[in-house]
This record gives sequence, structure tokens and C-alpha cells, in this order.
Amino acid sequence: MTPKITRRNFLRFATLGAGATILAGCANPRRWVTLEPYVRPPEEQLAGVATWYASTCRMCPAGCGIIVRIMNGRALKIEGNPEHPLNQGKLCARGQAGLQLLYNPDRLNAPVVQSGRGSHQFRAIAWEEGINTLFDKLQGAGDQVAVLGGSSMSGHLYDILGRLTSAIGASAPVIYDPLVSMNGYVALKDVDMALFGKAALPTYDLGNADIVISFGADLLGPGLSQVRYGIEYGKFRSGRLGQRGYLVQLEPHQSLTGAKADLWLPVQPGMEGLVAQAIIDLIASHSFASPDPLRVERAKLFAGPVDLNKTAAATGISPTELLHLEQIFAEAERPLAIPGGGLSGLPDANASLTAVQALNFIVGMPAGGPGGMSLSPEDQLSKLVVKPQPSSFSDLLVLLGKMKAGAVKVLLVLGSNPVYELPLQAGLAEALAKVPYVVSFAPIVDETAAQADLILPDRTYLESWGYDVLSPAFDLPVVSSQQPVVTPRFDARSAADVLLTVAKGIPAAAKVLSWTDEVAFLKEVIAQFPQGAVTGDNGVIWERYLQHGGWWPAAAAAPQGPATMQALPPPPLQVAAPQFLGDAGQYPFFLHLYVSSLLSDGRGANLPWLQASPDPLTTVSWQTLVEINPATAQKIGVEDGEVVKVSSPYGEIEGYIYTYPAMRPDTVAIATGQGHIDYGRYASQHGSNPLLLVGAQPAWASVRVNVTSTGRKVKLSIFEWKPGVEEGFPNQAFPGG
Amino acid sequence: MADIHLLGLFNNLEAAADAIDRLHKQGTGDEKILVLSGSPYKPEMLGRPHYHGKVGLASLGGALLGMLLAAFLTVGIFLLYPLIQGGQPLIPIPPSLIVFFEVIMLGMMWAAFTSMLVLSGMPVFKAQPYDPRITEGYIGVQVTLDEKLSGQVEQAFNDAGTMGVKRQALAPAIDLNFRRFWGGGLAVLTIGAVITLLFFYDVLKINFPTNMNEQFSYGYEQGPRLAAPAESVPVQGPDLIAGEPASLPVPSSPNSLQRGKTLFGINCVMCHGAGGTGNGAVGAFFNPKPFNLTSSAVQNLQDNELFLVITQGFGVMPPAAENLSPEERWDVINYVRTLKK
Amino acid sequence: MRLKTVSPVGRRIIIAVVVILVVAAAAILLFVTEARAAPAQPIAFNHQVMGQLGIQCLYCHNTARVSPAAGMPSMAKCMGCHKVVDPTNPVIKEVAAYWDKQQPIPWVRVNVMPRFVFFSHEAHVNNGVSCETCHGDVNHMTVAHQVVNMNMGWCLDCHEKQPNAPQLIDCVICHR
Amino acid sequence: MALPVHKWTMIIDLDRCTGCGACVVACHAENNVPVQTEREITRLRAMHWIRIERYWQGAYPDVQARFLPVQCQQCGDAPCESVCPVYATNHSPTENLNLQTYNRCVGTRYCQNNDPYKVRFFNFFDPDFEDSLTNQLNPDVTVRTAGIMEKCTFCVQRIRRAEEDALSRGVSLKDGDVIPACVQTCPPGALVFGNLNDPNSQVAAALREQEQRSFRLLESLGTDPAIYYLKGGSSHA
Amino acid sequence: MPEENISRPSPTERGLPYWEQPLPEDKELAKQETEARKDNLLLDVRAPADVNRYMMDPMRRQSRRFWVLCVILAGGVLMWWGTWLYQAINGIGVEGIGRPVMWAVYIVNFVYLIGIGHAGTFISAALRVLKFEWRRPISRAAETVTLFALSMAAVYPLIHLGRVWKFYWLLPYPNQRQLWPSYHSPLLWDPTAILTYFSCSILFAYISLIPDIAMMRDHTTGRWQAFYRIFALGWRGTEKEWAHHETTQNVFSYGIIPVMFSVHTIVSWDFSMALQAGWHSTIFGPYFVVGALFSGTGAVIIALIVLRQTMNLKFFLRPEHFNGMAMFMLVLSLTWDYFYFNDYMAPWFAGAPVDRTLNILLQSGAYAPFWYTMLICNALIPALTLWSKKIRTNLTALFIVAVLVQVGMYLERIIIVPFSLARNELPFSWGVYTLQAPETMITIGTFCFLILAYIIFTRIFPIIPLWEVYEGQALHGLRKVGHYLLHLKSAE
Repeated sequence: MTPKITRRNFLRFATLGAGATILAGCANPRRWVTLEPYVRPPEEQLAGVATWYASTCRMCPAGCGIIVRIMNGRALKIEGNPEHPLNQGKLCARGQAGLQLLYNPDRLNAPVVQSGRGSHQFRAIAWEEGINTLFDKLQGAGDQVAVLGGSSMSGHLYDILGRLTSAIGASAPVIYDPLVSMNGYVALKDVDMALFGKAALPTYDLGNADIVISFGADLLGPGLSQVRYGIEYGKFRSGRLGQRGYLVQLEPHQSLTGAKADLWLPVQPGMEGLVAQAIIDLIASHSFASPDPLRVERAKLFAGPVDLNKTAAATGISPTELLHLEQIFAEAERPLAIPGGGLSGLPDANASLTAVQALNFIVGMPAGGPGGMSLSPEDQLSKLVVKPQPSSFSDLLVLLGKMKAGAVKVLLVLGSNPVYELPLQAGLAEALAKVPYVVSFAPIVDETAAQADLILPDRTYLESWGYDVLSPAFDLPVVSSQQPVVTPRFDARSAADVLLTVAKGIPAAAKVLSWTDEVAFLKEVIAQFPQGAVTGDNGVIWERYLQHGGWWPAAAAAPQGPATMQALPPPPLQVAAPQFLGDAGQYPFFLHLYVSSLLSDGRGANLPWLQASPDPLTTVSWQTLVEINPATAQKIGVEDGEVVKVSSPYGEIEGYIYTYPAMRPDTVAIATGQGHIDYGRYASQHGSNPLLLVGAQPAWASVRVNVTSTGRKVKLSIFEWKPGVEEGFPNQAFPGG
Repeated sequence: MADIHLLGLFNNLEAAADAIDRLHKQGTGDEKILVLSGSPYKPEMLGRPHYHGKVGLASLGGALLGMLLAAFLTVGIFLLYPLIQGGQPLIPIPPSLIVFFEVIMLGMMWAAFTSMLVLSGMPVFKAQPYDPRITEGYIGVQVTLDEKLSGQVEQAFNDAGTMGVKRQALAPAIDLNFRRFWGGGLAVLTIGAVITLLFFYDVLKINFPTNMNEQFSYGYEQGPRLAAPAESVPVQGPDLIAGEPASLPVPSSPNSLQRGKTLFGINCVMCHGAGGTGNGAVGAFFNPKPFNLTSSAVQNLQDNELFLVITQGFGVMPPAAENLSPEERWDVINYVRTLKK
Repeated sequence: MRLKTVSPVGRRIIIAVVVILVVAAAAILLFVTEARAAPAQPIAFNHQVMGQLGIQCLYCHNTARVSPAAGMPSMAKCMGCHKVVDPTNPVIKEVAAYWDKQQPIPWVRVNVMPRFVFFSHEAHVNNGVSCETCHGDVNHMTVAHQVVNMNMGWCLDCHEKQPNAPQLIDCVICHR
Repeated sequence: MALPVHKWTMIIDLDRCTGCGACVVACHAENNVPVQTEREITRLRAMHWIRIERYWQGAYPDVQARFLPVQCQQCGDAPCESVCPVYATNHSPTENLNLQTYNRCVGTRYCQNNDPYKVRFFNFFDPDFEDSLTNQLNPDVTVRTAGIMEKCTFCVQRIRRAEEDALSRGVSLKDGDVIPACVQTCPPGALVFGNLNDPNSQVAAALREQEQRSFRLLESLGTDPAIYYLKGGSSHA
Repeated sequence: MPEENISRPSPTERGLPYWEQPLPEDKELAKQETEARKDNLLLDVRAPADVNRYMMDPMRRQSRRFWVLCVILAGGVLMWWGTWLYQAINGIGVEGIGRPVMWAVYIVNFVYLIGIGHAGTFISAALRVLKFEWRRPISRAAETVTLFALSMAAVYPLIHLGRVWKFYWLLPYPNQRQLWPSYHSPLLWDPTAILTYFSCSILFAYISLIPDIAMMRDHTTGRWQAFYRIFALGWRGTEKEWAHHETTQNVFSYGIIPVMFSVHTIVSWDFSMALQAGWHSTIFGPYFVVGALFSGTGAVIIALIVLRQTMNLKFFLRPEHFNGMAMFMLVLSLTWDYFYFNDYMAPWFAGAPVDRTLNILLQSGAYAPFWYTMLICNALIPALTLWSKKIRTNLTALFIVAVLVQVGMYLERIIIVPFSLARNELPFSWGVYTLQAPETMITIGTFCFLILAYIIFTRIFPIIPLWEVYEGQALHGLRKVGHYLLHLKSAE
């Protein structure tokens, strides 16, 4: 905080001397402050009394229900919606920080056109002009329009986009951001499709499981749904008095989940699949007193020859440990195997994922009973509402190919920031260069918006309408409602409204998009819903739907039972050790890329609260760390706070060394999120972007890197006193015992 | 004949002593004689009686005053605003002892100093019989007596080998400056204290600039007041839902009626009159006149309709939605029902 | 050499000090007037008239019942009556002018309290403290002005008299 | 009528705490805690009323991180209180809280020295809130300026608001009417808050059930903290 | 500076003062007496007139170097005020403190200066009570050190306040808030004690100054005379005045000694009352008092040496004084060793976790250099050097030793305040203090003020209590015992 002389400071200075005090006393400018009444009092808005509005959190795709505390027309605090089935009143750090997105000082206050991409020469224009420009461009482009969106886009916007693109004959919108890809949404769906015949995200009944083996899944981190799995974890630990689940975590770098695990096994990166397969083979060959004899039978479907020592050598998990894992898994009553998103970053992602999911198949799915894995039931609503479907990376490459080929005249970017999120190898830069006109809807100028010709700032989620189909929804199909909780503070307009307006002019689109504005559209969609739990007695009443924050059925539908699954012939299972990119001699270390639990994939980097909050495991804020094992640090002669260059076959970044005791010596771990060059004053000029180290995206988890010191040293902006914490308590005993 | 001062100067102790002896022989009493010296000599050296001061006594008195002040600072203050700190008793003894010690010592020493000045008649700014050479080691012997006896005194001085004799007329017995100094000093202190107290107690109020009396946050009624988002529905739910009858009637319980009576008195009486007969003072301005709530025309209305009227107003009647929460409106409706004749 | 008489320095000092004190006191009087004066309001609102019509304080300042803030009546509420009541009055014409422009009247706060003091109207109004206790007989004020300078000691004087005094002089009662 | 005497108490289940940091941000949002820049944090001036202390247990490969959320322990016998020369911090007999009166603080910083938990935070400079971010600031909490010590208050503004409402409606507080921001948001429910004087409250029940697991931080100092920790359980398979 | 205005009596006038009697005829006696007079002021009798001149001549003549020095020091003072203003406007954060080290250099200076302020009163009061004759010429120089050291020490608590413009909330004055300061807190015992000690030290110094101011009044003209006349309060030196004067001085001497002990004990309680490893110790009271006297004596020695050399006070300040002071300092050094060992031993043996951490930090950790330097300066060097009378009376050597003692004692305070604070029960919140420019400038500035005020004082008021010297000389005589000549107080 650079000291600057403000009026308050001046007063303080004035009060230093008594004489000056008297002067300041009579010159005190605000002796009489004005009281402003409402012209027309809004219902339920009394001076000094808080009003609460229910809506949906958009900081990640999970879609928790929130209620926002409003006073004097300003949003003061976000809390979880206690009625909401997903998060039951709880919220995570990112959800709490949404207010700073709403009131972010770097938001655009008008649509702007940029003269020369990347020049930051913005000229504010009127909304009509902006919309007309967009309209002209769209008309000129005909069907050569492409849409690139983010996964936390509202369902109705995705719906409108879909109808628009299909109406003008363009290709469907491409939904992509690192958060979903690094958590393996797409790959998991493929595997579930192949294995269980249904392309849905799996949900794990962690709360009722007794043995959980997590193959690098950071459930308690920013994974599928941090809040829901946090709640489940609470149940898993001491929800049922006397019972306490047993959690095994296999991962090269200790995550939040690893920290809370009962057994943490530093497996070699990329080898989780082998472990899973070994367990299957062992179950098939052994016969422990399994509560369910079917398990062995099912295991035999997948099992192959097992060579413990070979697996142990490859994975770094000793044979005894493998046997132990197999035993507890086979004997457990309600065991659970959870695949990590990291597996989806391997060359043979599906094999590994299948191996893990097969374990769940083997123990059998619950027939309405607690525990086990089930498939998210959101498809029950697919007739009524849509959910932005994340596209695979190959789809993205197809789009980029079209752009390079000049087959895209206008590119619309909504809620996604590919310039920051895509690796250089993807060749986005030259692709963009081929696109004549790029329109961004970013409320804050991010890296992609800086490459756009026109920016039509969208409203942030606290000011805008929408809905979200929860995915993964746990036991209920839920549509979470999203409504403005405050009147827009900046002159931004919702993308949906803009598109609807534009569509009026395009004959093809006008037919399918006839609604006056998004609210009308939403009302129509919601009206088709069957009777829900909180939305009124007869049919869905719009006001009640908004009041309670969404629609969900009164009773849970029965989860998918084993029967549906045995019908399928299981695919042949062979997991191979992954080939890492980069020569082991030149790049001695495995790169373990993980999603920062506060900044997630970088979208949280412009929120001061998230930037300044200490990372739970390193307690460092504002900076990008290169985490290595202390032994390794000693070996290559670097120490805490040393600025090092991390280089991979695809790029190199700079970061600060942080010696992290709980990770493999042959691994280097870097969190995503920092390294923005745009995206507001709080995000830019902090840290560096590890995604630059990644090559072709599908293999983002199988890269080798090298670490070389630059000789410089910095002070870590760290909360803990690191030497002290490593030294341990003076009495050598952790208070928790 | 007036008395005068005679000051004889001697450059050594023996001579001074000699002179004093001669004066004694002449019958001059010790009370008439005064010895001035640049450094303290025992009076006995000059054959003078020992002098007993009262400084010690005065300092004891100061110590007592200090004790009283200390008692106020500790016990008094702790009792004046009883705040608990750190699980200590309201009146912690050991800290009080510290304060007692320090303040007693303070009183003692200040009293000693003041009494030293006052008892020895200082400060004195009037002309006195004096010679600068006294700080050069000379001894001055001052005799105060009738002028016509001065001759023999000078004789005695000369016999004792004086270095010179000074005569000076007797000054007024009391020193006005002395009075002014102490009296004025006290006056200034009291005036100052009183005026400061006036400030301390806000009798004379200064708008002293304080940190944090203005805040970054927006106060409850601080502008700009931002409107609620259009079409959004708060968690409390809307008062009226299109197509739905106003729900949640509050049952007519004594509590509800009591609340209803109060609210009716605040929000309705000025137009509809205490009895609800529409004869309120403000109502007189209205045309058409306010309804007579006791009339069957009103009483026959459905609860929902009354609720609608209160919420949205009716004709020239302003809405009361701003004043009454939905529950309170039901209370009022229950009360209005009791007005039925 | 001759002895000089000393000039009465003490007297000079006294005179100087007295002069300084007098000047200071005079300077302060300015602030006294400034601090207690009624501020100029955008509308010459007259509480007395309302009082005579028997309109309760809580009708206009209705949130005092349910919220820490007393609340200023909305423009809608003013016009609710004054569309009909005495619309030709020049003062009310001014109010109507604001209403036509749909602008709020920037009322000037009369009873100022620092923002680090959290006075709760609801806690007092609903527990038998009448408005007049703190605001004086506003019903007979043509121009609203502050009658007591609401400083901490003044609050405490009342809080200490309450039956549950030891709890009511807790710092957290007012400061958060 | 005497106001009810509360003994506000918090239970922190170390076994449940996942260290996700939601409580930290929730506290910032509720209590107007200023954000510290990178430079200030490197000068050991990070400000978080509740912090999650992370300690390492064991050595690789059997090493694991342990989380210990630490905030003001609201001691019944607080060392930091008695050293304040101006009563800026003192003990509330009604709420049994350790109060910090910001506008009285002169900034001797003695309380921080004498606070064994180091949970008091000092405003070295004026907080700078960007213009639009001030819209979010909570008007129920004073925004502290430079030179003032601040600390966790168990969200006393919520407590007082609830009590004032209850008082004006003539009802009494129920268990769960008041919960601080951190407790409200904690996903695994590691934090439990309530009035220990009420035997039916959640905290009282939890302490009765989980007594063998409960301990208080640095209890040997005799500060009588109002925060009870539940030891991390362990299970074997 | 003041000019002479009176004719001094010539020695040729009849009846010399008795102390101007010629030396004894016996050569041996004469030689012995001259020897004795060299060392012992009380035997080297001079006419008060000459003594006055010895004192006043250096006060009148100022070298150019003196004025240059004054300007430099004044610059330092301005730097202090400027920096303080800067700190007050921006916030205390410009200082290098952070969690958990909330107190640093400012408090160190406070403790150090309070310590310096102790020796003066001790020398003039305690030695007066004990009737040490050699105290007479040096007592005022010591008291003056006390005055200005205390005035600076009293400023530091204000400098270190986070909101200095609210400092008056620390005073017990009636106010509309009906809120008073809390005497629970050691931070209020401090000001009470310091107020007592400071005000009484001023009065004490002033009382003994009055006769000498009268002397200056008699020897000056014009404005200066008016100035001195005001402060002389019309002193004539009558028996009454002298009698009250002596009683008052006795009251002060006996009263101020316990106050002095209490003051530094209370300063030590600021620390020992806290639940902080390295602070929470019962020995702190006496330990601090001794440390204070130790450093204070050193400071007085430095002042005396400088005065003697710059103001040419060889007549007043004789080897016997330095010898006595040095011996005194040696004794204090040994006492300090004893108390420090106490303070160190108990935690070492008990081995409480945090104490052990702290000890390790001091002995083999980052702070080891400071710790060892402190031990060498405070314990080793005085113990090794001050045994020999040669060193004790060799001003250069003594000066160096005294300066080293200052360094050592300052380091001791640094080790106690910021270093102890850096460790506590929760290692997560350990920290470190890093010195920044502002507090350095403020520290330098305050010491500049201390020196400036001191040297200006010495040019306006006699830094030697001349009347006491007369008294001493007048009340002493010689007696021959065998061949040896010893001096004694004349019959009382």
C-alpha cells in the first residue's frame, strides 16, 4: 500500500497541532451530511434493513445456490442458499468473492471498439452503435460465424446461442475452459458412455462411503464441486457418530484432499491407472471375504495377468501397499474409487479413467442404497433446458482449423479467455489473425478482449438473468435460478439481450428467436416445468421459482442400479505407462500442473480477496510458485524465494521456488491462475502462466520440465513463518495431537 | 524616625563573627540581624542561633494531598466507569499501590519546593540590601534598626574591619510582587482549568475532526440510494403474486389486535379518525372524505381486498406498503374488523 | 554600583496569559454557534404543522420501529398526501417540483453522530424511549435543530440509569 | 429486565476442516478487512482475522499437512485486555466476548505483544478501497483507519443486530439465530457456533458428545478461550 | 555571553580570605599539600572570585567549531521532526515493524534513554545522602544528563503511538465521554512514574541551581542580568534561605532515590508483565535498574570527559572524580553480570519450549553476533580494564570503555525488545524485525536534540555547582598526622 496523502490524512496532520485542530474543526467540510430518501420506495427495501435475493453462483460450473444480502441497493455479502439441494447454504472462497467481480473497478462502463488488436486503444461507443456493428458483421458473415464460450455460461444464453447459430447455419458454439478440461469433464463422460451407456458426469456418495481410493482427484479442491464434496467430506468424517471413513489418496503432489487423507501415497505421475488395474487384477485373482461375491466375477471381466513387482516399479507403490489397497477395497462394504482430472491429461486418458471407473463397476452401484458412484441425473431435464456442453479439445482444434483456413468471418467470445488459457502450440494467435472480426463480451478487458475488435461488456452474474442445470447434480436434477440482485452499476448489457436484439434483424434467426428479451424467454422455459418442491402448488410459479432460487423435484429419483450396467459388455482394459513429452535427460522433472484452489484456472485472479488470501497449502499469495521437494532443491542448489526458470519443450516461465515437503522429488508442481497480462489491475503483472509450459492440450498432464536458477532472489509474500513451521512447534507437538 | 537597613560587608568569616559579637554587645538582638553569604555556613559559626524551617512539615502535607489524588486515580476511576479487563478484579490492588506510591512522592516533593519558595519569601523582585560581592565570598551582615542608632552600628562594623557599609531605607513590610506572583499564578491556573473543563464537557463544543466518523461504506440512508432490481424477487417473497390471492392471514389473536391498534394509531388515525369513522384531522383535506371503516361498505370487503387497499392505496388514499410489512397489514386488518358496529 | 529595582515581570506574564485565554474563548464561541445551529434545509419543512394535525413521528419516519435507522419518508409518501393536501402552498410546490423531476430531496442531517457509533432506533423506540427524549419537542419546532449534543457522556447518563445498566454500558452496545 | 447473558462459543473440528479457505474470504467480505498488497505481505503485514495455520507432520513420504484454523479465541481471561491503557479492548460481561473498540484505540500495539495467539492485526496504513469496491463494504462494521488494532469479533455486529431485533420484538434468541460469516460458509461444517449457556444449543451438545476429542489452544496459559478444537480422529483399515 | 560588571576585591587589601593563606613554611608539608591539592579539589583552595572566573570564562567564549556543531545538531533535530510528521501522516507502517514484532527501536530508545536518565539523579542524590564529598563538582553535570535524557525518553512513547494525535486519551482528565484511562495497564504506570521522576528531577536540579544563578546575576549586565534575575527569584543567600534550601534538598535527595528505582522497575514491568518468552521474568525489575545505572554512569563519564576537555574545567574535574565514577561503573558492571546470569539461567534450566527456542536463536542463531557483542561490551571489557587506576584515570581509555558500555547496553535492549518478540508459541506467526530509514532518522534526531540541549545548557548555566564547591572548600581543613597530611570536614 503506497502511502498517499488523502483528506483523512490531512485531517490527521491537522490535528497534530492544537491550533491546526481548531482550524480543521471549523473547516470540517462534512459537518452536515445529507440524507437521501427513495423517490418511490422499492418493496421490502427499508433503510437499515437488509433484503436477500436468491440466485446462482457463477464462479465455477458447479452452480451453487446463493442468497445475496442487499442494503440500500448494494450487494454486501454472498451466502449459500440454505434451501438449495446442492450446497445446502454453504459456499467456497471463490463464491464468497463474487462481490468483487460485481464491483470490480476495472469493469468496462460502455461498449468499446479497439483500433488495432492488442493496442488497448479503446473508444467508447453507444450501445446502439455497438449492437448495429455486431448486426452488420453478423449479416455480412452469413454462416461463417463461430462462437467460443466458457463453461460457466448461463444455460439460457447457451440455448439462445445454439438456436442462433443453427438458424444461420453456423457450427454449434464451442465451450471450453481449462477448469473443465483439467477436471476431465469430457473424458469422464466418454468413459461413462462406454462403460455405463450414459454420457453423464459421475457423482460419488462420499458421505456414505467407508473406503475411498482417490486416484489423484482433488475433491476438496476446485474440482467437480468443491462445496458439495466439502459437505460430503464432513459427513464422511464424523457425520455418522462412531463411523469414520478411510480415505486413500494417490498423487505426486499433496493436494487438499491428500492432506486430509488417512493414507497418502506419492504415486509416480500418470501411473494411477496402472494402480487401479493392479487392484482389479488382484481382486480377480484373490478372494478376500468380500461382502459381495459378484465383485470377483465382475473383476474377472476386466482382469488380466498381474505382475506386482513390475507395477510397483512403474508406479512407486510397493507391492504390500498394493495388496493392502486391494484388500481394504475388496472387503469394504461401500468402497469408492474416484478418478482424478489429471488422468484426463494423459495420452491414453480413457484407459486410465476406465480402469478407475471399472473399480466402481466392480463393487457395484447402489440400488437406491447409500454409497458408491452414480451418474448425474441432470439428463432428466434435457428436454426442457440445456446445459453448456464442454467440447473436447479436438472440437476446439477443428474450430481453430476453420479459423486458420479463413472460414470464420466473425468470432464471438463469451465467458472464456482462450488467449490466456490455450497453449501457444494450439496456434490461436495465427488463427485469430485470420478472423476478420472478433467480438468479445467480456465485462473486464482480458487477454482475449484485448485481441478483439469490439467489446460489448456483458453483465456479471449478480446483475443478470439465467439458469443453470446442475452438473454434476447429486441425487436431484436441479435447475438453479439466476436473477439480478442489484441494478447494474456499470453500463453493461446482458449478452442474451444483445443477441436477441440482433437476431430480430436476421430473418432466419428472427423466426426462432422471437422473444422481446431474455426474461420473456426464461419465463417461457420455466413455465414448462413439472411441479417442483418449492415453486408453488400448481405448476411452476415464476415468482416462487425466483424467490427460492430454482426448481427441483420434491423427491429424489432412484440412482442408476447395477442392472443397467451389466447389460453392457465391458470394453477390453489395457492401461499402458504414459509417454511423457520431453527428453528425460534434458527435462529431468515431471510437471505437475494443478488448479489453484483460490484463483482456479485464472478467472479468480482479478479479485483482490482471492489474490491476497493465502493459498491453503503454501500460504503464499499474489505470486506464482515453483514447488519442489526440499531434497531436490538441495540437489539442484536452489532455495525458497529464488527466481527460477522452468522450461519445457514448449515454453518457459519464471517462478519463485517454494520447497514443499509433501511431493515427489522427481516432480515440479505449479498452480494455474497467475500470469495475466490484462484482466484488470489486480490480475496483471502478478506471477506467470504455467499453461505456457503445456504442449498439445490433451496431454497437458504428461510434460517434462527443467528448472534452472536465474540467481535472483525475492521475498515470498507468505503468511506463515516458513522456517518456524518447518522447525515445528517448540514443544514438538501439534496441538491437534 | 524610620528604621533603615545597614549592610556591612566582610571578606572573611572571622571579621563577620567579630562584627556580630560587637552588635550583640551593643544590645542589638539577633532578630534584627541577618547574615548573607555565597555559600551555606552554619549559623553557629557566627554565633547566631540555629534556624528551624518548616519545609519538612509542608512536604508531609503534600504527601497527604498526593495520597488523596492517588485514591481518586485508582479507586475513583475504576468505579466511575466499571469496565472489566483481562479477568482482573474491578479494583486491582497491586497496580493501585504503584500509583499510590508515585503520586504520594510527587505531592511530597512538589510541596517541598513550593514551601521552600514561600517560606523564604521568594520570589522577591523588590530592591533589597545586597552586594554582588557576596557571591564572591564576602559575608554580608544586615542590621535593621532605628536610623539614629546607625552610627554605632557602623562603628561596630568598622571596628570589625568591614569592606564597606551600605544603608538603605526600609522597604514596605509586605512585598506586593510576592502576592501578585502567587495569587496571579493561582488565578491563571484556575481560569485555565475551568475553561478547559468547559471544552472537555462539550459545553463549548469544537467539531474536533475524528478518524472514522466518515466511512467508506455507504450509510443506511446515504445517497445515491440505488433502486432494487426490476422484476427480481427477494427471498421474503413478493407481497402479491399475480393471479394468486394474498395469502398468509395472521389469525386474530390478542397480540395481533394489540399490534394492529398501535399501527392503526400511527398510520391510519390521522385520516380515518380514532374510531375509524373517517373524521381524522388530515382526512378533512381529502375529497372524497376517507371511508368510514365501521361502515358495512368497508366491513363487508374480503380480507384480500382490504389487504389490496392497504398495499396499493385506493383512490386518493396513499398506499401504506412502505409503512407496514405484510404481517403488520394483517394485524391492522384484524383490528379494523373489531371496529365493526 | 547601585542596586536596581526589578520590574514586575510576574504581572506581565499574568496579563499575557489572560489575554491569550480571552482570545481563545472568543474564538471558541464561534464554534458553539456553528455546532448547535439548525442547518439550512432544501425545503423549509415545518414539523409544527404536522404535529398540530396529530401526525405521529412514526408515520413518516416509519423505519424507526423496525430498523436502526429512523428513515426519511420517501417522496412518494410526501406526495401521497400532498397531491391532495394544500397543493398550492409554495413550499409544497417545491416538493412537487422534486417529485416531477423524480429526484430525491437532499435533506440535511440535523442530529449528527459519527459513523463508528451504531445507535439503534428500533431498540429504543420499542422499549419505551420516546422520540422527544433525544430529539426534543420537534412537534413544536418550525425548523428542526439539535437540542442536545449527543456525546458519549450524554448517552451514558441515560444508560447508567437503566435497571440493566451494567450491561448497557458495555462498549459493544454502541461500537462495532 | 436484564439482558440475557450469552457465552458465545465456537467449536472447530480439525478432522473436518479441509483448509479450503472459504472462512477467510467470508470474513473479509463481512468485516471490511482490508486487502494487503504483495509488498505489505512480504513485510509480514498480512491481515486475515481468521487464518488457517498449516503445519507439516512426518517426513516424506509419510508427510501430511495439518490445518489449524486460528482466530481470536475470545478468552475469558484475556492477556491482551489488561494491558490496554485506554480500555479500547475489554471484556463484555453480557456477550462474554473480548471487545475491540476501534475508535478508542490509540495504537500502542501492546495487546498484540501480549496476545499469545497473535490474532490481532494492526492497520499500518489507511486501507485503500477502490471507488467501486466501497459499494460492498458492510455499513454495520466500522472501517478501520491507520493506527488501529483490529481482530475477530465473532461477527459481533450480527450478534447485536439479532439481539436488537429480538429485544424490539420481545422475543429471545434461539440457537442458530446468530452465526458468524466463517461458520455460515464452512462447507464441511467444521465450525459450530452457539451460546454455551444454553444447554440445548448445538455447541453444548457437541461438547458433551465429543468431549474426549476437545481441547483448547495453548490452554496451559490459563486464558480460558471460548474456542474449542476437536482433535483430528484417525481410522485404520 | 554575559559580561563582568563588578570590581573584584584585590588580594592586596588587608585581611585575605582564610583560604588564601600561604602554604606552610615547611617544604615537606608544602610539597605534600600541593600534591594533595592537585588531586583533591577540596584541598586546592582558590578564592571564590577565581572559581567564578574559571567557570564563566569558558561560558563566555564560544569557538567557531561550537556554532558549527550547533547548526549540525539543529539540522538533526529538524530531520527528526520532519520524519515524525511524515510518519504521522502516512501511518506507523513506515517503520519496519510487522507481525509479531510490534515494538522495536522506538521502545528500545525509550528504555535506553530512561536508563541514561538514572545516573544523574543517583550521583547527585545518593552520593549526597551518603555524603560523598567528591560528588560536589560533578553532580550538576550528571543531573543535566538526566533532564535531557528523560525529556527525550518521554517523547518516544508518543512517537511509537499508532494514532499520536490521540495521545491525550492516555491522560486522566475529566471528559464528556466519562471514560478514563485504565490503570490496569503498565502503560499507565509508566507515565505516572516518569512524570514524578521527571518533574522532581527538574526541580531538584533547579533548586541547586538557584544560588549559582544568583551568582550569574551578580556578574552580568543588561538582558542577561534580567534573565538571570527572573530565575534567581531574588536569592540573597540569607541564613533562612540557606536553611530552607538545605532541608528541601534533603527531602528531594531522600525522596527521589526510591522514585528512581521505581521508575525503571516499572519500565521493566512493561515487559515482564507480558506473556512473552524472554520478557516474563521476575528478576527484570532490579536487572533493569542496575542496567540503567550502568549505562547512565557511562553516559555521565562521557559527558564529564567531554566537558573537561572542551570547556577547560581541569580545575573542577580532577582525576579523583573519574577514578570514583569508574570504580562505580565497575561495581555496576559486575552487578549487571549477576542479574543477567539470573535472568538467563532460570529459563535455560527450566527449558520451557519457547525460551529454549529463543536461547538457541541468541547463542547459535541469527542474533548470535548481537548477543556476544553485548556480553563482551557489558561484562568482559569493564571487568578487564577498570581494575587498574591507570586506566580509570586515563581519560582516553575511560572514554572508550564508557562508549563500549553504551553500545553493549543498547544491544541489550534490542535483544530484549524486538528479538524476544520474534518468537512465540505458534511458529506459524514467528517473524523478524527489519530496520527502516524513518526510525533510524528519528533516533539520530532525538540524540542530536539531547546533545544540542546539553551543550547550550552548559553555556547558559554554570555546569559546576560553584556554591557547593565553596561549601566543600570552606568546610574542610587540613590536619597533620605524623608526616601525612589528611583533609577533614571542619567541626559541625
